[in-house]
Amino acid sequence: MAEGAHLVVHDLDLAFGGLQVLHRVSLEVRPGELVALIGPNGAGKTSVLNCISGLYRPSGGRILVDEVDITGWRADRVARLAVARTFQHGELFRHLTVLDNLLVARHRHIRSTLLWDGLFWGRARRQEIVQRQAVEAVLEFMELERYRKTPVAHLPFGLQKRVGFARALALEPRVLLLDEPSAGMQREEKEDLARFLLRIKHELGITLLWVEHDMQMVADLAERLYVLNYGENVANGPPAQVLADPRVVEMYLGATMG
Amino acid sequence: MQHRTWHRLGLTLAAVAVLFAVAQAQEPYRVGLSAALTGRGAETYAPVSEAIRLYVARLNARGGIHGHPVELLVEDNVAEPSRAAAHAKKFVSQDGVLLMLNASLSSTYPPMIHEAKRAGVPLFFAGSVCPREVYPPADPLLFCSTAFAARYDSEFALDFIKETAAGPVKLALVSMSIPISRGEVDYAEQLAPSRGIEPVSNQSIPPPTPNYAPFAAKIKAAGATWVYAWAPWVTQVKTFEALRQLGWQGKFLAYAHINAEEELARLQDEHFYVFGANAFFSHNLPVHQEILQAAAQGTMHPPTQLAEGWVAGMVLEAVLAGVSWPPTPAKVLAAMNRVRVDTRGLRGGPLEWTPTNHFRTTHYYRVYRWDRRQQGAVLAKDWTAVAIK
Amino acid sequence: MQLVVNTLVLAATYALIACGYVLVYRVSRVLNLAHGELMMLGGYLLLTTASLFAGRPLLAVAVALLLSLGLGLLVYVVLMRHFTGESVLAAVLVTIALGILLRGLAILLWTAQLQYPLVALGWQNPALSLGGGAVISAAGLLTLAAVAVVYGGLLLFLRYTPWGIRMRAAGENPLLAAQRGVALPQVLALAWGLATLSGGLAGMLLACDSGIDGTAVIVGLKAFPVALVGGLDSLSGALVGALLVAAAEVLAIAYLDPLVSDVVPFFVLLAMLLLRPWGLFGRREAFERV
Amino acid sequence: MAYASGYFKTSYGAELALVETRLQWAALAALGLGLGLFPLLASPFALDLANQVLLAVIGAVALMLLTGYAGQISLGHAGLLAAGAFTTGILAEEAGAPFWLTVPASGAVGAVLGLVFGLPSLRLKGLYLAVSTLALHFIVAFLGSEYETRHGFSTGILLDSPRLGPVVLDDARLWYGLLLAVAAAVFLFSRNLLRTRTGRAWIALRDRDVVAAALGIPVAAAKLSAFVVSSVLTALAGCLFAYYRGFVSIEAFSLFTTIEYVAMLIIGGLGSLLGAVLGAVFVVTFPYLIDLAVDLLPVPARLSTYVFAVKYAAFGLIMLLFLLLEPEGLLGIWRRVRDYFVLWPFRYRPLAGRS
Repeated sequence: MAEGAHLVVHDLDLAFGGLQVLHRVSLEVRPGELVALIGPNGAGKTSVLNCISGLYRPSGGRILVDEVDITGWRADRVARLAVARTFQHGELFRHLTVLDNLLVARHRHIRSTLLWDGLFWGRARRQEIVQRQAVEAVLEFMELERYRKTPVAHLPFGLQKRVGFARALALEPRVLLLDEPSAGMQREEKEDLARFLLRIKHELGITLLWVEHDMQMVADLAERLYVLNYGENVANGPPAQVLADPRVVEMYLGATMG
Repeated sequence: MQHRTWHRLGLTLAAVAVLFAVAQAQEPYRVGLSAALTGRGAETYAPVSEAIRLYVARLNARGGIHGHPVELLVEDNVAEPSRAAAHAKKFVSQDGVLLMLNASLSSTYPPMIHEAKRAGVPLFFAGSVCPREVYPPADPLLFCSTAFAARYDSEFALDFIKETAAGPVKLALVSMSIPISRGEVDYAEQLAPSRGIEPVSNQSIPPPTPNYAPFAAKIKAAGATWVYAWAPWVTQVKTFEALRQLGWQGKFLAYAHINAEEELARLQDEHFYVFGANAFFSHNLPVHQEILQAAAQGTMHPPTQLAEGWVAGMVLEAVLAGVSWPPTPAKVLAAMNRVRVDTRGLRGGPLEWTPTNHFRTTHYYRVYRWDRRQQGAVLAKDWTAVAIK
Repeated sequence: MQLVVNTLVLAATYALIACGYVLVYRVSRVLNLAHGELMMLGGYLLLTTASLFAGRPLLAVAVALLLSLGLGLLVYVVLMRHFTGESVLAAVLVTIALGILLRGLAILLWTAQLQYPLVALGWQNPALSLGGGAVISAAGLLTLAAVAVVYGGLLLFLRYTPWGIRMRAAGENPLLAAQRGVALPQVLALAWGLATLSGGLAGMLLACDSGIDGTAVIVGLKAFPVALVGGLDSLSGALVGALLVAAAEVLAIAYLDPLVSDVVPFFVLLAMLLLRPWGLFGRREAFERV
Repeated sequence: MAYASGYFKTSYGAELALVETRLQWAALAALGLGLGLFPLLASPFALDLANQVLLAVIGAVALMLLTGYAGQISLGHAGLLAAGAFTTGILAEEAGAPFWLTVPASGAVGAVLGLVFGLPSLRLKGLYLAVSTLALHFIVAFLGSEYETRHGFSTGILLDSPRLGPVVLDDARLWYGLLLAVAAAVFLFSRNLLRTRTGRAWIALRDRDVVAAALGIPVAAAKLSAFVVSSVLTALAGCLFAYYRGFVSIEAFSLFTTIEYVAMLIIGGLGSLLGAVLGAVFVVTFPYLIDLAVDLLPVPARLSTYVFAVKYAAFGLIMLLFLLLEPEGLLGIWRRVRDYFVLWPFRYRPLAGRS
């Protein structure tokens, strides 16, 4: 698999009908780095991910992936540049099996035309076998083999999130954006998640930008942190330093008190 | 299933079998009618079908033809071509009919013609607009008894307008935007100048329209003194009423569909003329009495609307009377090519088919209008014969 | 001038019909494709009550209106109740099937003939002069009045009465409304009742103006784009949509070919939809959350 | 897949096979035999009905791809059928074009219309999209009616039976063979599309278009491709319809036709090709079944006029009951019957793994 890419977000602005959601947000994730993005509810963390993956169109600022300016690109074009993401609520295709969910993400790797697809002949058939092999590798990596033919709707929530994770990996990304992967998970599932994160970082070398609520996990795993509040950068740096920052402490205490 | 249910089912089956056996023994003349009994056009074609059924019932009560009853198979095609096609196929291949009848919208013609030709079974348009193919030189298999006569209708209508109007005529034309109606009205528009009539407006109105005022306004604005409409009744009468509402004072000539007689009484407008080929019930002919008696047996349609189908019934009887037992479609066809039906006053004269003319050799028109003094429909022009060549 | 009158009358007819689509859609997200048939039944009911209460036309109208309301309630209680929470498409198909059933029943009970309730009521439909050479039919004027009453009444009802407020709440967020103690089935039944009542009224006016037969159904269907132009969940939108479509249609008849009058409204609609995909007055769905 | 226990796959190629077990092969062979013998045994009426069903299957599968899989509601289906039929009619009438020319031409017209009327789908969703496709219906109806009137075909354009080399297709059995082959090919083609990249993209954008985009699927292109494929197949069905019936008339393609096709999808079961087939069979044959049923009842001649109205109403009533009692559609019934036989003598199947 490809090496991780270099992700730079510079002075990002986002507004919806007069409401300023993000204001001059900047961050940087170096190739192969695991960086977490934290902040209280409504701080704009998911909005940053949505801007990077092209679901929202920022009103200002720039987003660069390996020096390529992707600001304002359509989502599918961003994805084809090997930027993948997971979603907070899984957002799986519920009627499809785990296998098919992953195959959807192989779209950018398949060179075939509609006509040959319909005939299922020659290249279309060979391509399907190749994709199947690639997906099988991801299933193995994420330890999902036994569920491969189960419709996603029949899986428990924790497993569904793991399928979402696997689906993003099936895209063979160089940048992976994770939107609260641990939300709603049991303790054991969180431990599994931590293991997968580390394996992805060490074995695949993918650049990871990770939005997270669980401070314990962040402190244990992330190399660096960015903190957002009210759509603005508050602090950044190594976990120990950031989490000791009085502004951050007050922010979280305030948030829990309020 | 309960024992009793089986029992009842057995009885029913036995009854059906007995009926079947009786039917076999009587060996009927079998004819098939595909009609628009529900759906679009039902208001025109359901009464026609009903009249044919009533006629055949009376015919059978009199002992049928040559001692054999006439069996009329009726299917509802809902004015859909696919249904008409399926029924036609069933008629010719399964029921073995001698003759098919059509009383439906023009869209059902092609599939039925298709089947008729394939099977060599004659097709008789009864109450539906006559296709051009029945005019001389006629298609060997297609026949028509319907009062409408495309082209001849417009020619007669324009002549009537010309002679009724004292001075120069500014004519507006009205059709429904279906091909058959538009085609006829466009023909009238081309023809008008040759009669010294100036066409000033040609409105083709979509079938479902909630408000006819915009169309009427345009006709009025064009300064029309006469309007000629050849369209389904709804379009004709609603356009007329909208025109009157706008204060238009001109005269209106419309085709006399089967409900024209009731409608004249409702409108009570002396300048609303209807022309057609069927005699109104106000003449109270013996044949009208007959229809009223038949209707008294029970029908959901007003008896005044049954004349058109009654004519078709008379033609059917006359045709079958010329077919000796055992009948074949070929014999029926031969009989149809030399039939002459006394319409007993329902039409202006006899209805005659020849090998080259499957419409009628002479067509007769009458024009009615409402008369306020007599409080009834009166003749604006009595039977006028038009030779069909 | 006449052009304006014609546009207004046509718009009023459309608005009166479209209102039923909006009422049902707002609370249940179901597109009622039997609305045309329910409207037609309004006309037929008037025909029946007119001959039943011969000589007392006002009573006949009142009873027909009540029956219309009851019919709507009945449709909900007997049928649509079972489809709350099911897929919307299935509910829409139910309304299609209901439409077919009602059309068959209408032929069975009233035949396919063109019939005139006005004659049975013993009323006339005279033309009234408006000056400037423009005239309006009594039925047309009545339609305009009916639109004012129905829309005015509905807006007041929705804004100020407890039931109206419940109905709005149910339309905006059924789950939340249910949690706050709004009895959804009753609100939905009311919506169906009112929708059928207004549709039935439209059917009665149409029947008085130009008689009643099966084609009334298609008129009902023509009002559906009107509701869409305005935005399916907005009553005031339906009014504006009706004006827009009616104007396009009347102008097309007057200045273009009457043949295209069936098609022109759709071009207006397409243009409008491409500019504002959520309808003129429809609420724009919030940004999709992921 | 749950019905293939005991068979072990040894390659990914084997996994991709559509027919897996010997039982499935046997069922398929039986079906083939039944379909093959049918024209030899059936009455001409039944054969005609079967041909109607096959034509409807092509149209229903095409609409299923668009609505059931790509999630785009269309009310322009009758318009597209009409477009195919009219392309055929006009080419045959004006230029005497043969079968092998009118078929691709109809497909091409379908493709263009699909592209043009798919464009609004990039901005519109749900019912709003339905209306833009409704516009397609009215525009095609308008153009068709204009052509018929201008050229004097007041009752429609008559078509000669098409020629395939030396064979003239004028026999219902030949048509049965042709239509069966085309329907099977369309079914298989669609089935293949759905298990490859194209179909997965459609399903993804039906379920959640934002997510589909985030996974690298170009939403606009995928939507348009669904419109184009569906429209081409629909126009082909229209072309075949014209030849089979031997005529083209705009009055044969009303809005009611569209409603019938939508009903096929919902009655059959949305999101399933098999559902489209079952729905087509049901909706086409149902009115004739009612005819049969009512004809068995003894009705006094005096009331016979009412019978037709009753039949008409019965169609709506039975559809209603069906929707009330079987919300899953015919597919639900089919599954239950199949499960009953598969599981016999046990009554319930395990929860997971329903494919």
